Amino acid sequence: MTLHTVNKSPFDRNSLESCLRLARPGHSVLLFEDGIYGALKGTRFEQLVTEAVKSNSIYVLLPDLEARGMRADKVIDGIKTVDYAGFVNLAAENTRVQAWL
Amino acid sequence: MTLHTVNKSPFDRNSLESCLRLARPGHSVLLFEDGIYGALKGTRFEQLVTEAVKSNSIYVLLPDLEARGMRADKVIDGIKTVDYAGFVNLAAENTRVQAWL
Amino acid sequence: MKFGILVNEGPYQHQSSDSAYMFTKAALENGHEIYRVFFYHDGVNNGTRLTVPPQDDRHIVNRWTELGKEHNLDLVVCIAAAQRRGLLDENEAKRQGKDANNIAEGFRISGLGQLIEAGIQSDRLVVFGD
Amino acid sequence: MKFGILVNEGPYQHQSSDSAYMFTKAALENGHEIYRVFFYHDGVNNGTRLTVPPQDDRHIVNRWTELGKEHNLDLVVCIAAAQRRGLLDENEAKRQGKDANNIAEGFRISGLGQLIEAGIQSDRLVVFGD
Amino acid sequence: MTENVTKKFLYVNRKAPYGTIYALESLEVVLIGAAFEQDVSVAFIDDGVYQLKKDQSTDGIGMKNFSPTYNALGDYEVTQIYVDKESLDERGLTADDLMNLVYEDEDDDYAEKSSISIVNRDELAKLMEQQDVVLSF
Amino acid sequence: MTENVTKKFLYVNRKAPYGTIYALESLEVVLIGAAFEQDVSVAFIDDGVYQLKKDQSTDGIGMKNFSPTYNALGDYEVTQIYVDKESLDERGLTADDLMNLVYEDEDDDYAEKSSISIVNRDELAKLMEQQDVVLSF
Repeated sequence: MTLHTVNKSPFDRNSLESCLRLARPGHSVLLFEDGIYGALKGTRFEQLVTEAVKSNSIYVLLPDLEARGMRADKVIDGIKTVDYAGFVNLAAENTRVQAWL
Repeated sequence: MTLHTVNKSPFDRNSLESCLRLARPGHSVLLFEDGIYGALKGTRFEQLVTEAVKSNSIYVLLPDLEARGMRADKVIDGIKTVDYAGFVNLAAENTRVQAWL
Repeated sequence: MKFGILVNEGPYQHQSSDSAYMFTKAALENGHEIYRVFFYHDGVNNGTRLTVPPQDDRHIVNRWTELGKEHNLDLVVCIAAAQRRGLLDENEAKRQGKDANNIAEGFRISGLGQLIEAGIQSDRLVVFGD
Repeated sequence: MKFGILVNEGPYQHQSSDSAYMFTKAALENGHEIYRVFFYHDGVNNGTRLTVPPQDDRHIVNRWTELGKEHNLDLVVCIAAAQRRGLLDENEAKRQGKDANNIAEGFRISGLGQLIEAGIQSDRLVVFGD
Repeated sequence: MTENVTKKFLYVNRKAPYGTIYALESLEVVLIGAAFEQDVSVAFIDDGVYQLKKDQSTDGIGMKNFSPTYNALGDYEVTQIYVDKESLDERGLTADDLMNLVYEDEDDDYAEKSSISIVNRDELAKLMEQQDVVLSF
Repeated sequence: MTENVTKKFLYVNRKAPYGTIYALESLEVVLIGAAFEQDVSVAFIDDGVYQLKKDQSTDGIGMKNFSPTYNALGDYEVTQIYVDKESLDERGLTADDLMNLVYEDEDDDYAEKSSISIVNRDELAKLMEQQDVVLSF
């Protein structure tokens, strides 16, 4: 299994869309840095991400979420929040980490 | 009148779309650096740019086009090619230059 | 016509510095004046004399220095951005208790006011960035 | 578990270096090992000792140096990327005929092979970039 | 320091905070620029609108929370802050999600007024076209 | 230099050449990495496919044209080059627009063969999933 990491806003870059296109079912995706905007309810990307939650485990880095004035209750249902230790665990539990730069 | 400059690929960033949304009719737009990919025929953005050509003067920087293996005959009809001196002229002829970073 | 130039990215990583140089050169060749080139954000890294690019590649820093010498350009590095990123001249190094400096010939360090001034005094301000 | 870390961006401009630091720290705190932190592209600028960030901000370079000292980390700056961008140690400065160097304590300059080696020897390689 | 020229300056912010430094260093330019007594406007477009999100809390990422500094803009007489409505909309944000940036209106008995105008595409395009200098970050 | 381990390395290139240095410095890693006798693949996705566009000519921008270096990959035994078909399609590119990267097949009387495979979404996703190390640029 792969942990995919996305660190850019889906509004600014194509990395989230590209990642979701090529991640296989069952893979995990971590949204961090400006990537956290992809995890939020109410955005133009909510449907894309809600769809992805059905086949992938999606995580968002809480410290990056809070830095940007967002809270866990703004996060799309089914997305789990993690801290840096959780990020490390995800990297360890998966077979490889693929960054979508 | 304004010269708008776009230096990023429309596939990678939202700057071209944002520029074309907010440029007023009659304004000029220069595509340079990786922005030249927005000037090409056959891409997913061809229609957007073809539409923009009707109300805006669109230019592409030839040295950046050639660096990336493209030629003037690949450029959407109505887009004019310029060199750096042409870029300078455009900046001088317009009242202001607005970069879409 | 008087141009002001703002460079927001460092050498080699982004084309911004190259584009700014080509624009500046073309403006001068076409009889325009360059009021100032201001280096901000990572752009301050254009002003280091410690780069050693591959021999078959362009030398971005030296190219600025030489163009500056030829046309008496005002190449200004933002002090606040420079401090964050480790670009110092002799005075700054002394003031900050650092044992070395790395500014290249022809560049000077000054405040952000110099950017605003470039906006006021130039006929056009052209921004190159990421 | 052994992690290798790749940092592709410089300090302050992008969050990549911050994220890589927080990840590295958390990995160490949770009993993992860091095989190597490799700085590539503008990431080499994390290894300069000349930065003077504002006093109310984090000191990215010193933070790496201190974490490195505490955990005996191998902080490696890519030589080819460093030459392009003006990051030198004493030997490199001598070899290139430069009158100053700017590498920070705890970092060392070496070749790209060290990145491949980190890929081979680490259980996981984690990349932080733009 | 400079000739007595007054120009219209527009600062355009299109990038999110913290992921890159542009937002912070752009704000530093605006504050320094305020001393020059020019006619200053600041626009927030695309991910730039996230810069004004309230409740920012950076303890967890070890970076300085610079969002309170936007509150100082009013004291520096930077009172024309324009936020692109379409950018808010596609992000599911409303005016209530933004910091409440205000200034005291000298001409109206120092009444506290909002510095933020939420503008549509046409208003924003017109604003841009009125400028002498556009600084993009 | 290292223990005798063979791992599957994938280099993922998603960025256009010249606008940023990632393409060039990624290629430098691939070439150095070739000396380590690992199982190496290189993928070109999104704007990364532009790196392989033929006829690059950089005289006008004053930068080095590094595209000929991709031709050396075959000599370095880097022969597994994957190009994302969807990325080509949305850019209006076909295999004919790309440089003709080849290698000599030792096991087939040194016949010259193409290193490039144009792959669909599913093939690319599977390839990624088989890797030990994924380096992204």
